[in-house]
Amino acid sequence: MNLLPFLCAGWLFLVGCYALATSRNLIHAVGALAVCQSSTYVLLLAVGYRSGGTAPVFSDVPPGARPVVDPVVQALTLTDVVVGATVTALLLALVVQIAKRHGTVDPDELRELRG
Amino acid sequence: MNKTVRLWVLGVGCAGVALLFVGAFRRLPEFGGSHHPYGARAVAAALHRHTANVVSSVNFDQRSFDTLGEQAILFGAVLGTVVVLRQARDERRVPPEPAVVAPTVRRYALVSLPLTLLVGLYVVAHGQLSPGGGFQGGLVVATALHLLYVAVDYRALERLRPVPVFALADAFGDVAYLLLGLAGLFAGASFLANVLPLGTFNTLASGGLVPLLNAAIGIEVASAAVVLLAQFLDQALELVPREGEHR
Amino acid sequence: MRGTAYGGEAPGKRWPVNGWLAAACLLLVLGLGPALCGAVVGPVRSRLLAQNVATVLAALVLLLSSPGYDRPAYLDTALVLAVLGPAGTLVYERLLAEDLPRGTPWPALARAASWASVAVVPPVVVPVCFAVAPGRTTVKVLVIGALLVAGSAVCGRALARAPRTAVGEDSGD
Amino acid sequence: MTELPVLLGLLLATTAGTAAALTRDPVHQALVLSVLGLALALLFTLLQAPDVALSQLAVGTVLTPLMVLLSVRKVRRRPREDSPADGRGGKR
Repeated sequence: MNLLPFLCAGWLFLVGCYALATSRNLIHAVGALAVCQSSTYVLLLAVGYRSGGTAPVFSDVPPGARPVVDPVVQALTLTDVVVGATVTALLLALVVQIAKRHGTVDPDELRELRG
Repeated sequence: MNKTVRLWVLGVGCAGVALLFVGAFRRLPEFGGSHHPYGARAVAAALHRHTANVVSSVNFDQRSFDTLGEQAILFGAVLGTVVVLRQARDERRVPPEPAVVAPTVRRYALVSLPLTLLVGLYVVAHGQLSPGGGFQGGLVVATALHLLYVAVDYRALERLRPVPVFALADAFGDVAYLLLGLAGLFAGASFLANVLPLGTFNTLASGGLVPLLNAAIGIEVASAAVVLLAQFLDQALELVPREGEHR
Repeated sequence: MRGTAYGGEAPGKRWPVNGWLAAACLLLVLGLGPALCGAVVGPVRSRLLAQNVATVLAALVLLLSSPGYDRPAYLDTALVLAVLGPAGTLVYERLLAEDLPRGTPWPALARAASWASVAVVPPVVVPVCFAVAPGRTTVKVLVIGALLVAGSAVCGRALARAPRTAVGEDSGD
Repeated sequence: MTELPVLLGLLLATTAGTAAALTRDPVHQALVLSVLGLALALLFTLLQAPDVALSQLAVGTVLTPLMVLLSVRKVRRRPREDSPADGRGGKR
């Protein structure tokens, strides 16, 4: 059980990379990249987890009453999720632009469009 | 380099990375261990500054300069999308036809639109107390606006969601974050320092600068999401290539 | 500090899997697993239905995690999902209108799934209502339950109907 | 076995992630990405991170799949520009 969360994060990253590399549609590749990103969320939060700990939010629990999980990794992951979404939007915008200019989103076909 | 060679290179690369992963993971501290030195200090600093939600305190108080960087990335990504997806010369804008909407869907969407706005604003406002904050609340507010697309159709959404206003709001959120940072300089402390009165713990006005920075980020993320979706909706529903002018 | 917001005993060093978390695990295995399988196979309409069922079940697991971990603050996540989930499904249904074929290959299963996603909400929401501290929190749980039932019912009906032909639009394009 | 919820959440998220990566059709992938967003939000709540679960919910259920679907709609309509139906302009 000790290594499972980290191995799951590593597996998600590798599956995302495999799908990204063998993708025949750029939109599918952007989705695969989103899966790669989600592996970083899992790894970050798995590093910060404390068994028996609770969320570091003291609106409904008096501070110090119960052990808390690491808040710093949560802050990192939180902004990572939002920025990841906007970067995915930028990538999709580029894919739409490629489709408009070259009429195709298949990376293999694109590679043959010289000049 | 044909396909099979590419797959082999990919396979070797992935196997190597997998081995490195397993080697590294074995030396990580045990999953669920109680040794979190940085976390303990972050909690102590947040409690010292009367901010109940330690994650918001880390985001908007202890590491607010990093959030300034993330906000710049956000703004840059939106700017890039707007530039890339602008209406090209060989495209013309065709107003979409009105949609036929089932009455139940229309009623549900019109009822849940104000409710979603309320939930979004609640999440932003209570950013420094309960789970939530500018990032999450802003996205909920942006999604609420697009319920109008579900309730009526894209034309109604366009009338009630002027993109220039939201682009301006996006820039305003950015600048507001910077100006709030300057407040620290004016008060003689460092940039983005929490110099405002901290207020009593677990109340709406607690945390000094944190709720204001939360609101600034909320405005920026909400308008960024609206502008992003506006670009994609325009491309998908309105812009049609002009015939006879293909290169 | 003895006692907690839910009046149960303060949890020990490691989380005892109490009744709430056991129910959440049950929902995870028996509900979300099949919903994920439903979202991976079959035509777009049944995938959309599976996504709607997954949204409702996920909101219920989030709701259960509040008494399960003895944290009234976790209700906010269930509230946001109860509000956003159906909105997402309706937007997808609107955008995929021409991809949705007339009916699903297993209409009985589709109807049963959409009916079950509405029927499973009350037996989870009512016990949480009693476990939660009376007053504002109970109202929040009831609002979440009402949103889930309404949203799931609207999405189920919107998906079950055949694609309506819009004004003067042939479905060929 | 005290970490059962975290274990189940982890397995669900990994399965959903693998399914999302290996689904080749972008429309189907958008829907599986939405379910992956849900699975991740559950995992984050079970790992005691409600803030992150909230932001994953806001992003994963509506924003990302919606943009993927809109991109697919724009890209798919492009190659069919010679179809007669194209002259009448955009949909609702």
